[in-house]
Amino acid sequence: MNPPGDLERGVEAALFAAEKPMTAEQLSAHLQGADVREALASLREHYEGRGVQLVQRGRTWHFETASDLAHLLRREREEVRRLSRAATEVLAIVAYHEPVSRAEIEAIRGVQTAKGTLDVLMEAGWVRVVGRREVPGRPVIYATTPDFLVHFGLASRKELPGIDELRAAGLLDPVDDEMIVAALAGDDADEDATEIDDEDDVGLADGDESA
Amino acid sequence: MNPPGDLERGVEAALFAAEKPMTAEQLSAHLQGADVREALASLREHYEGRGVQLVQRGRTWHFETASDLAHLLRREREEVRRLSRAATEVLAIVAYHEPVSRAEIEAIRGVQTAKGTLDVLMEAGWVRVVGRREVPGRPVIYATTPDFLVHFGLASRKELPGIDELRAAGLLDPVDDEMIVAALAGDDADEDATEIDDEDDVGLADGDESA
Amino acid sequence: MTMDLVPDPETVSAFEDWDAPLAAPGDDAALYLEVDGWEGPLDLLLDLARRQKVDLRQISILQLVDQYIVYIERAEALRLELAADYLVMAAWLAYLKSALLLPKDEQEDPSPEELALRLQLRLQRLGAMREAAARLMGRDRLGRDVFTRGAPEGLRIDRKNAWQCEWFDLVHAYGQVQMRNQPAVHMVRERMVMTLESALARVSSMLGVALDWIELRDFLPTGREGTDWSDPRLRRSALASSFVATLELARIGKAQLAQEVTFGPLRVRAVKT
Repeated sequence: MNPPGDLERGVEAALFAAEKPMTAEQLSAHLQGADVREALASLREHYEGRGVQLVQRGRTWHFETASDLAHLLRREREEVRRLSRAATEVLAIVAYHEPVSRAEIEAIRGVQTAKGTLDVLMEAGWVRVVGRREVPGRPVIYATTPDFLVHFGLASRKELPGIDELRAAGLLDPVDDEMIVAALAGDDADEDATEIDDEDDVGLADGDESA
Repeated sequence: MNPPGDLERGVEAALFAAEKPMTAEQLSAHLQGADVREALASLREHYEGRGVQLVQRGRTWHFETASDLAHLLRREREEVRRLSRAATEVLAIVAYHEPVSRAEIEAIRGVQTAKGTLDVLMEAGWVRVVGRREVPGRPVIYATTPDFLVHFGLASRKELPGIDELRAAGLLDPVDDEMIVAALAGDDADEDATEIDDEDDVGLADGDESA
Repeated sequence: MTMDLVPDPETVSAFEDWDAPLAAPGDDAALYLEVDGWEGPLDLLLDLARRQKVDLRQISILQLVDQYIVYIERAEALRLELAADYLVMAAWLAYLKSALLLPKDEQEDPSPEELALRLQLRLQRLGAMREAAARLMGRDRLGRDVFTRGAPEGLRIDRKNAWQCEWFDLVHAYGQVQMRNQPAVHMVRERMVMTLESALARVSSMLGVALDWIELRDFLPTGREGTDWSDPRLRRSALASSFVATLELARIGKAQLAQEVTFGPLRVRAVKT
């Protein structure tokens, strides 16, 4: 390979550093008025087949990355993110009650649902808009997608456990069940404190009579 | 001239397209995890003597124009703002002594360093806080950034002009606390640095008499 | 590299041309003219040392001290207001000089030679950094001497979120929602108590048959007919109710109460009418 001449190097550097494509005249002005045409031709040849090419568009010249490599200049990065608790609740409500409107979701959750929450579920591909409810205001209604079933390994929504099953699995017990038991224990109460309570009045009455 | 391989073309294109210098790992991530080291070495060789060069600065790589062409490319509007003398001195001290605390910088310079001076260097992206020294007061310590190497065209701090000679001459030895106190006091006073200002007048009176 | 530095009024001075004389604040103009914009006494000393035109390692400290003091004295003669640290340095140098010239017998620690050496080292350090700074600034700098690509296409990284949620979390979340929606039932547990009415009836009936003082505790029921009176909570309730009942009987003049010592046994008897 022949080492490039000073002029060619100058043109190469100037085009590389330029913020906009340059005409031969502009380049020439940068390079003490030298005739840059030959240098441009030689540079173009040099860059042929490389990852970067010297291209001419109309009267201007510039470097650009080879078009067959465009796919390398983009990269997709997946970030694994856990669904927030609120989003999980909304997803569950959609799954159990679909199709539902946002107002219905809010009514069931008892709290306002941020718009972003449904967006996240739609981005995840688990929820989609399936139409509008024919009531005043025509609210948008949501349902789960086939992807939802795939992700959760369900053949159909019918496989979601029913309320009775949830209760049997202890999923409907109060969260702080244990704490209540602990509190009662701390009070010296036996487990069947409630039964005794029912008999209090009777007991007292008995006492009165026995007196 | 051998036509470049696909990997080399990919690295070339990615580095041309990149807005910032890239590490080998970042390049690799763009290129399906390929090992890019050989391609980088071969590219660097290819660009040797051309108007554009492939350079390594710290852990990152980028293309830049050949420095001998500076006279052709130097822009009329100065993009690199000139630093004050204080700022250049502080920058040199950080670079040659890093990591250093502000008190150590002041010990070397013999004057207080305006807060703004370090801020300017941090804003320029050349200096950053790298932690605290585990001594009383836990002073913040500063060091240079990868951008510093990029801007000043250094492959690593080892390339800082004259650093080996300065080290050999003991001029880069850590500045011990005693020295700092001495420096700030302007003499060998054993008071705390903070108290010295208040006592300046006293010192002055003494000085006048003894002189 | 393009540096987009927005000058902030406080820091803008750091970007002056460093070859130019330092901007002189109006009031101290004379001083700054005189001391030529030195950054402190060490800076001035370094400049004087350089005027000796020898390697900084070989400068004569005594000569340097003299030069400095002459300098400061001249400034004073011109009635220039010198910054305090210049004068402190002058004082210290004067002391150093006299110590260096004094006979060696009653030398303090550190010795004046040691101090002189330290001063020399400090001048060397500062000199070295100043030189290093100049060399650094003189390098081929990006954006001034060398340039990166002017119009890079840019590398794009498209971020995509891979949302994760487990079956259990889903079902559990639904359970939580359902739980929240169940009507809340608040239950106040009833305690085993002896009501005031029954205590009143019991105490007055028992007083009717008693002739002498009786301790209040003896009024409490002991029987196990239907109710477990040994339950300590129930006994506490019965005692409290009986006490209140006795007070009420005393108020209406049907009973007398006596307690000999604080917290001692409470005794009750009927008022004979």
